[in-house]
Amino acid sequence: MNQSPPVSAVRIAGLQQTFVVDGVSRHVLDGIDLEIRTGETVCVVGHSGTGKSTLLRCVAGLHRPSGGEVAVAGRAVAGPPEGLAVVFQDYGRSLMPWLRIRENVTLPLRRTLSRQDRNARATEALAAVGLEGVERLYPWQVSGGMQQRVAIARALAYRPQVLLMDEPFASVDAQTRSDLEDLVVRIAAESGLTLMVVTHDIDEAVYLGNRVVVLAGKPARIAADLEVDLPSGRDQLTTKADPEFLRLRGEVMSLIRRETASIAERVSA
Amino acid sequence: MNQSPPVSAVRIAGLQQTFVVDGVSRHVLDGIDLEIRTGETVCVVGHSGTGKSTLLRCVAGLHRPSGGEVAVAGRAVAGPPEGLAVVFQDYGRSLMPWLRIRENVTLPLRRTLSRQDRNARATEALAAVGLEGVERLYPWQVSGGMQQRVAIARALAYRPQVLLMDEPFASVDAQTRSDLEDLVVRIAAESGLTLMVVTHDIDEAVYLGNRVVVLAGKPARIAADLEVDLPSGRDQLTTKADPEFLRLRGEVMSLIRRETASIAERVSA
Amino acid sequence: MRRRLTAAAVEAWLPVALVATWWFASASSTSIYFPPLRTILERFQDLWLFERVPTDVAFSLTNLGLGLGAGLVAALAAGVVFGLTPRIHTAMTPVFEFMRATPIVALLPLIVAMFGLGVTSKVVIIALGAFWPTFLNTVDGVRAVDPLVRDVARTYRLRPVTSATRVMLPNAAPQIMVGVRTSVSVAVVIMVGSELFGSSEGIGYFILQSQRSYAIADMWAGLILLGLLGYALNLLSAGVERLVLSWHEGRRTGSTTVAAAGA
Amino acid sequence: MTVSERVVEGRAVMSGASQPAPPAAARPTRRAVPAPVSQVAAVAAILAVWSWLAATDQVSDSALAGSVESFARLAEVLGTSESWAAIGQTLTAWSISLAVALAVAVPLGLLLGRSMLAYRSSRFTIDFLRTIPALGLIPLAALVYGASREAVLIIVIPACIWPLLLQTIYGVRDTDPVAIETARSYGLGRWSILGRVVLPSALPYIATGIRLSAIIAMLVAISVELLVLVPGVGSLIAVAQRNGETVDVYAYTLLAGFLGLAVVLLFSRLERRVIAWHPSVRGHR
Amino acid sequence: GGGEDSDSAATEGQLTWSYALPDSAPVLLGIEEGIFEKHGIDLVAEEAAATDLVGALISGKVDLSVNTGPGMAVAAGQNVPVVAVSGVTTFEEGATGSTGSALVVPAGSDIKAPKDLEGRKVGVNLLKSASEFGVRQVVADDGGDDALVEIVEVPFPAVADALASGDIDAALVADPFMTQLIDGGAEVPFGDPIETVFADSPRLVMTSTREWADANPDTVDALRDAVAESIELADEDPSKLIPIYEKYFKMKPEVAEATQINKLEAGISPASFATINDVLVRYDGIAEPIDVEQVVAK
Ligand SMILES: Nc1ncnc2c1ncn2[C@@H]1O[C@H](COP(=O)(O)OP(=O)(O)OP(=O)(O)O)[C@@H](O)[C@H]1O
Ligand SMILES: Nc1ncnc2c1ncn2[C@@H]1O[C@H](COP(=O)(O)OP(=O)(O)OP(=O)(O)O)[C@@H](O)[C@H]1O
Ligand SMILES: [Mg+2]
Ligand SMILES: [Mg+2]
Repeated sequence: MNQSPPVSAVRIAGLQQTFVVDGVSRHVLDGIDLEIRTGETVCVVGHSGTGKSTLLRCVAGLHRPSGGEVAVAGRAVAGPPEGLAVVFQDYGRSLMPWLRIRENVTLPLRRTLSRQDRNARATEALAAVGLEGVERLYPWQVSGGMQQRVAIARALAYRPQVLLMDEPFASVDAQTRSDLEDLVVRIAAESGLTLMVVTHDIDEAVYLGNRVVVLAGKPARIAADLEVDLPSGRDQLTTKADPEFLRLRGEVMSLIRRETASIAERVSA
Repeated sequence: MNQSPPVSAVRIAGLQQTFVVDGVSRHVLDGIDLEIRTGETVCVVGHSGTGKSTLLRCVAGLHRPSGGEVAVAGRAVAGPPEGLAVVFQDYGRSLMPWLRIRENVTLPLRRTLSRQDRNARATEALAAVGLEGVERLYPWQVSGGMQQRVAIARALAYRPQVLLMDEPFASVDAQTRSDLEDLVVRIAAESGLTLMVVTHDIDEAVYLGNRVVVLAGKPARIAADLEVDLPSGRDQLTTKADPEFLRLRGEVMSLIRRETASIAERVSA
Repeated sequence: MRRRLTAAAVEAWLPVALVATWWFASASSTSIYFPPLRTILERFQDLWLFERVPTDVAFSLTNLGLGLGAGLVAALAAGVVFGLTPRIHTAMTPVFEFMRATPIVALLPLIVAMFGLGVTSKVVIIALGAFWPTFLNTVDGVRAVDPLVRDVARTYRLRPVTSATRVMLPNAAPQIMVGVRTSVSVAVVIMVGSELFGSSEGIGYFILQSQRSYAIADMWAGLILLGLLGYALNLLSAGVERLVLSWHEGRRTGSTTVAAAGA
Repeated sequence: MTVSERVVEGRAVMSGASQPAPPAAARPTRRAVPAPVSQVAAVAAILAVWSWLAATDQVSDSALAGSVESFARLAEVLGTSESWAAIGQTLTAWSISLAVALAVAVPLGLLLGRSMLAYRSSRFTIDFLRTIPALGLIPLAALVYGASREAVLIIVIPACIWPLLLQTIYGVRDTDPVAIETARSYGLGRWSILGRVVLPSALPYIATGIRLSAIIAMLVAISVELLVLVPGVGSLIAVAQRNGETVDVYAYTLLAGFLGLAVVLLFSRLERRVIAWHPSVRGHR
Repeated sequence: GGGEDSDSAATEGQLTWSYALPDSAPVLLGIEEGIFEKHGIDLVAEEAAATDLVGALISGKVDLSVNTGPGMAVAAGQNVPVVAVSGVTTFEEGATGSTGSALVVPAGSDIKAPKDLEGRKVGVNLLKSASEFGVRQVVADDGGDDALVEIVEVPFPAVADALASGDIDAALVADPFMTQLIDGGAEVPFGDPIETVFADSPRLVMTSTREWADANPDTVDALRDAVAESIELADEDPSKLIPIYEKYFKMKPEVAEATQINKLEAGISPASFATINDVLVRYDGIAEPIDVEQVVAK
C-alpha cells in the first residue's frame, strides 16, 4: 500500500469486520475503501443495522478490524488516535452517571487545561448546544435530548481535529436539530475540523456533508459516494430549497430504498 | 372531580410535576389537562427538555405526580396500570442485557401465554418491525436502531390497550421509520389501540396523530391541542402532500418556534 | 418530627425485640455458658464503661485502624491494576487465589517469625484479611464497567490516573463499597484472632482469656462490645458510602422527585 | 482449563458472547504472552521467594519448611487414605455450609435489597452480628456440639452468610432503574421482577459474593477443625503443628490452598456461564 | 452412655473419653491392653483440643475428659462442676528423667536466675495456665517482682524466631520444640519452672462432671483401679508407650522415642492441691482457694 499523503485525515482501505456469535460468523463490513480529506465533512447513511456504527468504531480505533487498514492523519490506527472525538449513538450510556454535567464535559480536558479554563470551555460548549444552567445536574436528571447535547458539548469542548458523530441529533426536536446542524457546519468551517457523521436523516446528510456515502448490502459495502455540490455558506431555508439539494436528496433516497426491502412488504399479515 | 366516562382511555387533570435538585425546585409540568379517547392517537411535541417524557411517565404510573390526577381506563393511576405498555426513550437500557432478544420480547408475556404462543408472538412482532433472524442474539450484539425496534416489538407483542411511545423511531433510518409509522397506524386502526406518542418530528406527529398536543413553556403547559383532520386511510405519499397536512405541519412548527428561542441567537459566537 | 420518630422505630424494633427475647429467655439461666443477659450487662458496665477503654480498646482499635487502612488502600490500588490489566490479572490469579485460600491460622508461626510478636504482625494479618473482599469487588467492579464508558475514556485518551480515579473507581464504587463493608467486619474478626498470640492486652485477648478462665459473662460482654464496635464501624462506612455514592442512590431511587404541592 | 480463559486480551472466548473475528493471517499481530506461561512464571516467582526465605536464615525451620520438601511431602500424603478422608470431611462441611448460606443469603438479600423497610429494620442487627467474630464463638459451638461436624457448621454457616447477604443487597440496589421501570410498566408482578430482572442483574455481585464466601467457608472450616480437632484437613494441620512436624504443617497447608484454588476455579467457570451476558465476561464491544 | 445425640460411637454401656496431651498415653495403653475391659469398662477414646477440655464434658457430649490440676482449679473457681476421677501424672519428672519442658534462653543470654526475668518478656504456650503461674512463682520465689515480667502467648513453632529476633527474652517450651531449641544452641538456665513450682501437684487428671460421678460411684471406683493398673504397667516399661504415641498422637517414631513422661500417680491427695490453691490465688487464677473435696470425686 502506498503512503497516504498527509492531506487525508481518514483513510480506510479494504476494511472488513466480522463478528463471531455462538460460533457463527456475521460478516458486517466488506472491503470498505474511503478517504476523507482534512476539513471535509462526510455523512454516512444506510439502513438500520448495516454497519455504520461499526465503521465509525473502526475509525475510532475501538474495534480491531478483521481485515484491511484504517489510518487517521496518516498513522495506522491501533487504538484511539490523538485528537479524535466521538459522539456515540448510545449517548445516555456514554455519560458518566457519577459526574455532574460540567464534569462530564471537562473530563477529557484534564490532561491539558487548568481547572478554570476547563470550566470556561465547558460553559461555552454547553451554551453552544443550548444548555445553560444545568452544569451542576447529573446526566440522569436531564432529558434524553439534553443528554445527547451534553455528549455533543463534550466533543466540541475537546476541540478535536477529527470528529466522529453517530446519529448525534436523533433525540432533539426539529428546531434544536437545525440549530445544532448549523452550529456544527459553522465550527467545521471555522476550525477546519474533519467530520464524519452517521445519520439516518437524508436531508441532514446532504445539508451537512461535502460528501454523502451510502452504505448498503450484507455484508455492507459502499454503494455510492456522492459529492455534494452546494455552495458552502449553507442555511436551512435556501439550501434545502436548492434544486441540487433536492436532486441529491432524491438520489440518496432511491439508493437506500433500492437496497432496503420495505418492511411493509415483508410483514406477513 | 367528576367521574370520567369509560370512553376516555387517559384522563389527565391539573397534573403538576416538580423535581427538587440540591434543594432547588425545578417545576417541570404545570396544570396539564388532557383527555385521550379510546382508540385515539395523540402525538406530543415540544422542544427538548420541556417535559414530554415526564408527562408520559406520569401516565405510565412511574412517577408520582406532585399534584393533579391521572386516570387510565377510568381508574386513578397509582402504579403502572394494566394493559399499558411503554416504549422508553432510553430503549437501550430498557432491554435486559441478560436476555436474548426473543426472551426480551416474551418477558411481559410470561404471565398469560404458553411458551409456544409467546415465541410465536415474538417472532411475529420482530418480523413486523423488520427484524428476522436475530431472536437468539443479545441486545448488545445488535445495532442501536435494531435495539429500538426490539423495544417496539416487545410493546406490540404485549398487545396493550394503551401504548405510550417516547420517540420510538429516533434511531432508525428514514425508510424503516416510515414503514414503522405505517405499521403503528395500521395496528392502531385494526385493534382500537389508544396511542400516545412523544416525537420531535413534526411530520411524524401530524402523520400519526388524530391530535397533536404541543407542550411548551417553563414549567410546561399545553400550548395547543390540534385536531388532525386528515382522512384515516393515510399513506406516506398522498397524506404528506395533502394541503391540510402541510397547513397543520406549518402551524405546529410555528407554535414550537415561538416558544423556542433559537439556539443560534443565544450562542455568543 | 413524626417522620423521624417512625424512622427510629423502624430501625429499632428488631434489635429491641431480640434483646428483650434474650433478656427474658436467659433471665433464669443457670447454664455456665449462657448466663443471664442481666449479668452480662452488669459485667459490660463494669468492664467497658470505661475501665478498659484506654488499654484494651485503644490497643485493639489502633491495630484495627492501621491494618484496615493498609488493607483497603492496597486492595483498591491492586484491584484497579488487576481490573484494567487482563494480563496481570491472568498471570497473578492462580497465585492470589491460592494465597487467599491458605489458612492463616496455620501460618501464624511464619507471620510471627517474619514480622515479630509486636504490633506489626497483628497489623499485617488484619491487613491481609481486610484485603480480599475489597480487592475482589474492586477487580470485578472495574471489569464490569460499561464497555461504552470504557470506550469514552479511551477515545478521549484520558490519562491513566484520570481514567482510574474519575471513571473506573466511581463506576466500580457501588461494588467496592460492599467489599469495604465486608472488609471492615472481617478485619474485626481477624483483629480478635491476631490477639491469640503475643498479646497481653486487647479486646480479643480479653475475650479469649475470659473464656479460658470460665469468666463467661465477661466473654459475652466482650462479644457485645465487638458487635457494637462493628456497628459503629459500619455506620462510618455507611457515611462514607453516602458521600461516595450519592449519585448512585439518587439515580436509583429518583429521590430528587419530591411531591412539592403536598399531594 | 484455567482462570486465564476468562480473559484473553480483555475479550471473552466463549459461546454466547461475541467478538470481532481474529485479524486476517497476513496482519502482524502482537500476541500476548500465552496465559499459562505468565501464570507459571508468577507461581515460579512465589516459589523462589519461599525457597529463598527457607534456605537463608531469615526464618527458623520450625516456622517455615522448605518448598521442595513440602511439595514432596504433599505428594506423599496424597497417597494416604487418611488425607483423602480428611479432604472428604472438610469438603462435606464446606459444601453444606455454602449451600445453606446460598439458600438463606440470596433470598434474604433480595428482600432486604428491595424493601427499604426490611433493610432499615434489620440494619443494626445485621451489622452487629456480622462483627461478632467466629473465633470467639468456637468454644460455644464446641460446648453445644462437641468436636463434631455440627460445631463446624454452626460457625461456618454464619461466617459465609454475611458477605453473601451484603453482596446480594448491594447487587439488588445496583439494578438499572430503567430496567425495573420497564418491567413494572409491562405489569410484571413483584415476584417476576425479583426473579427475572433484579436477580439476574444482581448476579455479578452475587457471583463475587459466592467466590468470597466459598473461600471463607473453606478457611473457617479448616480453622475450626484445627482449633477444636474436628476431623478434617484442619485437624491434620493441628496434629502436625503440635508434634513440631513443620514439613507436614506446610504439606497440609498447601493441600488447603489447593482445595481453595480448585473451588475458586470451579466457581469462576460457573460464573462465566451464568453471567455470560455481563460486560466483565463478554469483554469489549 | 454418651450424650443423647452424640455422633460418637458410644453405644449402651460404653463410656466416651476425650483425651489430650501425651500424658494421657498410660491410660490409652491400658485401653489397648484390655485393662479397662477387665474392670468392666468399655472406654472409647477421642482426641480433643487442649483448649477445649471442659465444654464437651459439661454439655454431655462425652462422659469423661482430662484436665490439668491448675486447669481444674480455675474451672472450679468459676463453679464449673468438673471433678477429678483419677490422677494420671504429676508435675514431677518421671522414669525418663525429664519433664520434657523447660525455660530456654538464647545462647549467651544474661538471664541466669529467675530474678533476671524482671523487666523481660517471656513467651508461654498458654496464658492463665501452669506455664504462666509457674514462671511468675519462680521469679517471686527468687526474690523478684513477677509484676515486672511480661508474659505473652507464643505458639511453640514461633519461639525460635521470637527468641532470635529479640521479641522475647525467654520461653517456656515443651518437646519436641525444647530439644530442637537446645540442639540449636539455646540454654536452659534454671530448669522447668512448672516442675519447680508445682512438683507433686496433679498434672493430668481424668475428669467427669460431678453429677455423673455422684450417679456412678461404682464406675468411678472401677475407673480408678483401671487407671492405677495401667499406670503400673507403663511405669514398669515406659517403652510400651512409644507405639501409643505413634498411634494416638500420630507422632513420628523418632519423636515418639524422645517423648518424656512425667511421674505417674493415680491418687490425688487433698494436700496435692495446696500449692495450686496457693499460687493461683496469688496470681488471680482463682478468687479464693477451692475446696479440694469439691474437685475430687468421692
Ligand atoms: N430525575 C430528575 N431530577 C431532576 N430533574 C429532572 C429529572 N427528570 C427530569 N428532569 C427535568 O425535567 C425536565 C423535563 O424532562 P423530560 O425528560 O420530561 O424532557 P423531554 O420533554 O422528554 O425532553 P427530550 O425531548 O429532550 O427527551 C428537564 O428539564 C429535566 O432536567
Ligand atoms: N458486538 C457485536 N456482536 C455481534 N454482532 C454485532 C456486534 N456489534 C454489531 N453487530 C452487528 O453488526 C451489524 C451492524 O451494526 P451497527 O451497529 O454497525 O449498525 P448501524 O448501521 O449503526 O445500525 P443503526 O442505524 O441501527 O445504528 C448489526 O447487524 C449487528 O447485529
Ligand atoms: Mg448505529
Ligand atoms: Mg424525553
